Amino acid sequence: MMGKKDLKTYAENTWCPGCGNFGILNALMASIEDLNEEDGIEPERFVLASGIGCHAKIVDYVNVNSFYSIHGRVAPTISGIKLANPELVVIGHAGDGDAYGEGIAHLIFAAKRNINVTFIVHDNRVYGLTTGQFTPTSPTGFKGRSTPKGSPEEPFNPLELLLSAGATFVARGYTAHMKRLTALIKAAVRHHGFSFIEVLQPCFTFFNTYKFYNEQVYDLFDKGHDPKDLGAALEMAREWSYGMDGRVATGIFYQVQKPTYEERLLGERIPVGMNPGRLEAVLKAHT
Amino acid sequence: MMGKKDLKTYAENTWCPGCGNFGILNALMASIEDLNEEDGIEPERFVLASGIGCHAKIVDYVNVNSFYSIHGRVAPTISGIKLANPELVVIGHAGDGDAYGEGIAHLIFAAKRNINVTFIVHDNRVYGLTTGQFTPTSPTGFKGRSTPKGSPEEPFNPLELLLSAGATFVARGYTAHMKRLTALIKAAVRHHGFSFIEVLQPCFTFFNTYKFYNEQVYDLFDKGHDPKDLGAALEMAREWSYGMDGRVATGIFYQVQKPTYEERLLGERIPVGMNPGRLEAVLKAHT
Amino acid sequence: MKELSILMGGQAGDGIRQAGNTVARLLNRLGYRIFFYDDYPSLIRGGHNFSIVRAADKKIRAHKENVDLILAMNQETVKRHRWRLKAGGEVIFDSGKVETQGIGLPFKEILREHQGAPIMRNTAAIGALAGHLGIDWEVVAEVIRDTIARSKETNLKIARTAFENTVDSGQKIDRAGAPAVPLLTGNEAIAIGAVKAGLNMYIAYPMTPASSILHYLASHEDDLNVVTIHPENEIGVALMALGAAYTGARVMVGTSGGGFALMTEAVSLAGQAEIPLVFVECQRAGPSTGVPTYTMQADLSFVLHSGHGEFLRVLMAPGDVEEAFYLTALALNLAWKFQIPAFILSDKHLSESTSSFEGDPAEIGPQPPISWDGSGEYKRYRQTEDGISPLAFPGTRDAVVKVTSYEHDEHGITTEEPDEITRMQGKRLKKLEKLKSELGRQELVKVYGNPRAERALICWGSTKGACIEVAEELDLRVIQPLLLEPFPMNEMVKALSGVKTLIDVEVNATGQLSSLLATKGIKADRKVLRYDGRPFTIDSLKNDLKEVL
Amino acid sequence: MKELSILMGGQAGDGIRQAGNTVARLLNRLGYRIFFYDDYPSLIRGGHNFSIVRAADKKIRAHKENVDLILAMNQETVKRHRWRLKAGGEVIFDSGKVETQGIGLPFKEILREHQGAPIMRNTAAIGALAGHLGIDWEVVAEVIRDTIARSKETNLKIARTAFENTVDSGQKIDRAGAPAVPLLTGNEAIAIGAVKAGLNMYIAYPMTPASSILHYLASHEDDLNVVTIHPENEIGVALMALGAAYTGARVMVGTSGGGFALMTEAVSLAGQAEIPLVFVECQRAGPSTGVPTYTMQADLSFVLHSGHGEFLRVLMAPGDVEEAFYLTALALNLAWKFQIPAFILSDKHLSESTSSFEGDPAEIGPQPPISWDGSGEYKRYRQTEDGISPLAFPGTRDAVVKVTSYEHDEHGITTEEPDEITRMQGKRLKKLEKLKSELGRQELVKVYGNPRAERALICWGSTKGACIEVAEELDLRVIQPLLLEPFPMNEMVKALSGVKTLIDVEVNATGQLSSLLATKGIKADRKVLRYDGRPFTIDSLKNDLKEVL
Ligand SMILES: Cc1ncc(C[n+]2csc(CCOP(=O)(O)OP(=O)(O)O)c2C)c(N)n1
Ligand SMILES: Cc1ncc(C[n+]2csc(CCOP(=O)(O)OP(=O)(O)O)c2C)c(N)n1
Ligand code: SF4
Ligand code: SF4
Ligand SMILES: [Mg+2]
Ligand SMILES: [Mg+2]
Repeated sequence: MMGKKDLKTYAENTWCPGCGNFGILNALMASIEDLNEEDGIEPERFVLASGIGCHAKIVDYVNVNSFYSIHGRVAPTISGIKLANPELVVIGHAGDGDAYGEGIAHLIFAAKRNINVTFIVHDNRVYGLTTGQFTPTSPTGFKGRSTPKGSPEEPFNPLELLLSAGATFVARGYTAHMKRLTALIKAAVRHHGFSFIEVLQPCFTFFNTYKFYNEQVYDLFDKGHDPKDLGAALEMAREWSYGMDGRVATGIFYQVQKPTYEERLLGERIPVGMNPGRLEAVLKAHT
Repeated sequence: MMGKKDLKTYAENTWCPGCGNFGILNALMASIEDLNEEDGIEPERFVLASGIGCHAKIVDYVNVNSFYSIHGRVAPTISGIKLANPELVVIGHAGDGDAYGEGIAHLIFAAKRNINVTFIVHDNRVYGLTTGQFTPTSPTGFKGRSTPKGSPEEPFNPLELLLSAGATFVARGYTAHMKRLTALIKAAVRHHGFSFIEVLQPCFTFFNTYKFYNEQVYDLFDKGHDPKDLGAALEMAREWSYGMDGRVATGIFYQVQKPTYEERLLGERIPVGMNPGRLEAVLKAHT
Repeated sequence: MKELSILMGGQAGDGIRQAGNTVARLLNRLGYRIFFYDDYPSLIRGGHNFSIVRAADKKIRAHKENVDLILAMNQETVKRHRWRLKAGGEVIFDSGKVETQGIGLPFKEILREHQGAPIMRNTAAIGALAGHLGIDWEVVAEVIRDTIARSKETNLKIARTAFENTVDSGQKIDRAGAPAVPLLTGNEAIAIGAVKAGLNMYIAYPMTPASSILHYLASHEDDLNVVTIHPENEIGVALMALGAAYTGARVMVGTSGGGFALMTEAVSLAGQAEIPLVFVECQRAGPSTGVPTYTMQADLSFVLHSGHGEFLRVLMAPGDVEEAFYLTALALNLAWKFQIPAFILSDKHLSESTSSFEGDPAEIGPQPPISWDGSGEYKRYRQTEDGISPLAFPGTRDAVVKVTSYEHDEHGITTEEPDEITRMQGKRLKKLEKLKSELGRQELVKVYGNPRAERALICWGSTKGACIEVAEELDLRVIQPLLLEPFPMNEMVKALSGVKTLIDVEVNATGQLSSLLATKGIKADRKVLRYDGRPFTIDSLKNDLKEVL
Repeated sequence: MKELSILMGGQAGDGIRQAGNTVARLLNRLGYRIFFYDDYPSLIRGGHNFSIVRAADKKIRAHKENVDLILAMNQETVKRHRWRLKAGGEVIFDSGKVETQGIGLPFKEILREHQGAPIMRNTAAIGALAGHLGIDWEVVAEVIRDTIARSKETNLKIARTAFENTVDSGQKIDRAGAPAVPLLTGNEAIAIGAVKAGLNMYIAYPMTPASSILHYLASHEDDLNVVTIHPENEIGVALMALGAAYTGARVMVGTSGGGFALMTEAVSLAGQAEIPLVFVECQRAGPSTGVPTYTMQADLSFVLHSGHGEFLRVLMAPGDVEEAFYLTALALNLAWKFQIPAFILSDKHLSESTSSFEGDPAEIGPQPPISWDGSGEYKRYRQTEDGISPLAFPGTRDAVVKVTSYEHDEHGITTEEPDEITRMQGKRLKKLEKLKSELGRQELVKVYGNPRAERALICWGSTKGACIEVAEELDLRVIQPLLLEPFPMNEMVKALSGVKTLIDVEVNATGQLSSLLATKGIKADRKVLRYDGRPFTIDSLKNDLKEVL
């Protein structure tokens, strides 16, 4: 049995006071505890990975296996981990700059392949660690340090993109709703396939969105949304287009069961346990 | 006035006999001629760019300005050209490996920004020049040289992705329907914003899809599709999911008017014509 | 030399850099020359930041470990830095937060009195500092007005109260007499150097310590007539830049090692297609993410050899703000004249430290490239005697401008013929001759200290700062190549003449300059290397040199 | 030396490579040693392809310009290659397509007779060739059965008809006596070398001339127990590979220069995080897209210095199929033992040419890395005497395995403290000592030709092939470093002993090996360079050497 104490490292937490990341950290630790207790997943089977940015520090704070990767590359990193050993439970943490800017190609392909990992985006809609530039989900006109006159781009909607790319589990959480976020993470890990959670994570310092979310966020579950309905999922996703107005739905937008990438690619094989093949016959055929 | 003769270079054409690329080349040259004649676009204002692959050879064959770029990078190449001089008419040619594999990030962002260029994908659903591997639009189970046991991935639907990314002009053409393809290219160039044309381009050698398309392709125009209706566009896009069955719509799926990226970013400025700024006042503020 | 060092310390979010900047400006207005080092970890709030402002009555390019004054915004500052205090030095501190000996003022109360925001604690500190140093209030008020953008009046009141409540130490700081000059970071100098050479577009994806070039140019777009773009990633940056340069815009891109890695494919494309582009690489402590807000000079070999295949390039390594300015302008002009990629290698220490800028921008301007004269058929890759094919841009009547990543003929059409391949590779490499003679007119290797000393330090980039002062003290020679590719062999031989002992000083773990020198047959006798993310200070270098001299 | 060269030429799509392969097998079964060069442009149908199969009664690694026989599938082949024909040589041709002197057969009619597909024209050519050389039909039939996958019987009939219709030249080719050995391309040798050293996964994005490693392993997944993956791009490749290696899978990736450029950020990550990974870089003619199906050795400097920051690496350059096999296996074992990135530098000429493989795979196996013994607290980056921290993988009980791109402490938690930075960089670089002593047990520099000759050719990679035979003829020494980093200084000094004139032979425009040698104080007296995309042949090298000897 794991306790919260075992799950913490000695690393000093350097997020700003009030940062939304604390909510994700707490929800993650609670999820790991529960998954250990309820599903019997041994501590050593958890592997976290992260990109670079404020969000990414999370792996330093949690005392389980981790790969602190590079900016934008969470998806291939966790894909490699999962494919080498499909028995591991792999959770990726990425920023919005990380996942939607630098790394969007990989994210789309992870979804397309339906690889059985969980991908959590800490979407503060700003580059935090590099001190406040606009990202793909910042609202048009966002005045960041690279766009002091306001961003000249409309945000895209990551939920729509991920749904189009073929993701089989698409959800949105909010850091201030810790319990619900924990439930989402657990559902994502339990989902057999690629699970995507976009977490609304206010950046206290560069883009304080608490007030807006506190007023506008509601839960799809309360609305009786059917996550098996792709059309409804798309409609709900499109309800809010990442501006600074309108209602913002959270919860599981879409969930469907499909064969996973590792099943299709590996079948029964587990690469870390494979023995070298035998050359004799192959070489013979070359004479 | 330009003639077909002026538009041809001396480069020897090295596409395979029967290759769908010939249809695109002919439609492109016809479009340039027409745009010159009908819209008065001077020959020197056309700029083509391409990635790497069979498709990319097209720039060697057309006697206008061109940038034969690198694999996957057509979108940023044409973006740079357009932003440096918005008076140019810029057309990008990419392969499906090129645009949807290596370069998908750039393509999504070009659409998101609504930069006023035309992007034509020669989608043969295979890597032609590297001798036949599966691409993001190959059907599941495609037996290519990197997947002799069949591709373990489902294709994604580029039209859906591009619509999600915010493209303002989304169309599909077929190389065997030259006249319609020419009309699409002209409409795309005339569209004020990012125009995306996915062209079904059979690869005679590695993935001969002529028979399938000849039987299944139909035109949205004939169906009375309203390209202003995003919902209908998505529905039509989803009608065919890049397998080897079902009806395949061509024509303009979606078209809408929005401010372009260069309008928002540059305003009246034309970078190639700008004079160096004056330092005095700026330096004074540093004392 | 009359000099003064002041350390400010506090948490991230306390505005330590901003405070340092204000102090630097104060001393600048008093006629001092400034070097201002900023030390901060990779976090946004909390942790420990400090700045050291050093001022002197002559040009300086480095800081010292010891300081005359400490402005402590928190206890941590005293704990970490008290050892630095020289005899007779003082700590000025927020008595509400810090317990120590020295000059304590109740910053919180002062702020409350004037309804100031918490960040204005450092305005109080500056007021106190000015009072302690006996600086005229007018100077203080003027600097505060000029540097603080918001709530000027509140800040002035806070500074005034602190100023008046601090006893003049009697060690009144004199005016040093020289006129105030602009204070620039290395990155600002790079930015304005490029602007002076005709920069039209700056394209970059944020990455410490290069981001401030983007921020600076973005916030001065209209003053400086530059378009700035922040695209989706570094590959997009480099390819957009090449597209724009092909079209005729003068473009520069900037990043650090990890971002530059993603541009190396484009570097090779620039080489093959002969498209002019300036890459600024601001080094930080690696490998990989490494220690992102700290300094290192460990990307020299990487940048020097970046890109597959063989092509011409220019690589320059400025060591101070004047060089950052001139060399960036030169890089842009050379890139365009020779249609090649050019590289400016900076590092966190140069890019983010602030110095008095004594260059003369009026000297510099954009040099026109060699352009098509409009006669005959246009061939983008025309074979010419010196290898330079005249440029034309899309939109030019009667010119069809075709560039390509493939090997090609004169028109830019793909070729696979062996003779054409040899000829075209020959054409591109041939430009070296003219490039060398063009470069011959520039100062490529600098010599400082005692130019006749038999013991010489050799260094590159920001490390020159500490080297020069140490050399002056220890009667050494300092040799600093500004150009690293093509290597300025003649100038280097001249600079080395009479040297018996050559000591390589670098902020990296292997001595990359000495490896480069070795390819030229020049052997460093000893290496003094530092690779803990910190630059050499004058003291630390002197100390390290003890062991090898 | 008994030898025979045969050229096959035709269009892309004519199956020229396949025909060459069958001819090579025929001669292999007759006991000859083979070198088989394949020349093709970057297109799928049309153009001009040709293959030269050279067979001899001793090991050979290069081809010659002149040939004994030409199999011409089209007129172009005769036009381009007739000059190559030695006195007494013959052209065997499709009389329906080609007009020339020699042995013409109506391939079309033969195909029609047996209802063969157009591609089977080359089966007819092979039958004719065998008839001409008086090869026993049984051997021909066996080879056709073994090499042609589809429609075996039709092919046999076609070959038989052509065989019988060709007059035996009387110059019957003798059996050379040696037993047949496997014929491998360099890429196949790389693939099986890795497999022998325990490869679990091969991850790659297609790129000529590396793609055939992917194709080969993908088509042998089940025989060789390897998982192959073709991801979205090269960045994805490298990061997936690092994720998998962290998890305990032995992984290799492969690409060419432009794709490798995209992996350089990951190279640096491997260095910082100490993750073992083998990168195969198959060079082609650059810069940029260049001449993608032709050869060059111009990425040495790039790969050697790839990745920002400083870290240990191993770089090896095999020059023939045996070396490709052994060095790849060694690279994988070393990468795992030392937890570092290792590089295999090949080129189109090695990767895609086919040779008789005379290595002994039984000698090679996977060497276990240094692993955690399960006692005490697991620290991924434990400080040890030799710098190697024992490995554990996720899924190991009681081990928390944390790797990171940041500078870090022993547990893998981020650090920014100067002392820890120095210690950790020291730890990583310290591994060099043990690596060197481990490497000391291998053959790192080869010497061929006359080992006492005062005139020596120095070369690397596939260029050795031509060098060796030329040296044997001209009484020269040949020196070939297999390892380029860490540089095998002692072995090189030994190999150079007594050399008065050192001639650098490379397939590039600047002489990158000679630059590397210069950093070690070794100066090449002359350079013989070729950079038209073609490898040196024995004749072309001899010719070029005339000017410098
Ligand atoms: C290749 C590369 N480019 C740029 C950077 C610099 N960088 C570090 S973090 C970051 C942005 C992080 O933004 P986001 O992913 O949204 O994370 P946040 O800090 O907001 O959590 C950037 C651009 C980098 N480390 N690597
Ligand atoms: C960075 C990089 N990776 C790989 C390649 C090799 N390559 C050349 S063309 C190509 C695939 C082309 O496929 P596609 O874009 O579909 O074009 P097609 O040939 O089918 O028209 C690849 C992978 C390359 N040139 N550059
Ligand atoms: S900058 Fe924003 S995202 Fe980063 S730690 Fe601070 S509040 Fe959190
Ligand atoms: S390989 Fe396919 S795409 Fe390429 S030229 Fe041939 S038919 Fe066309
Ligand atoms: Mg963010
Ligand atoms: Mg394709």
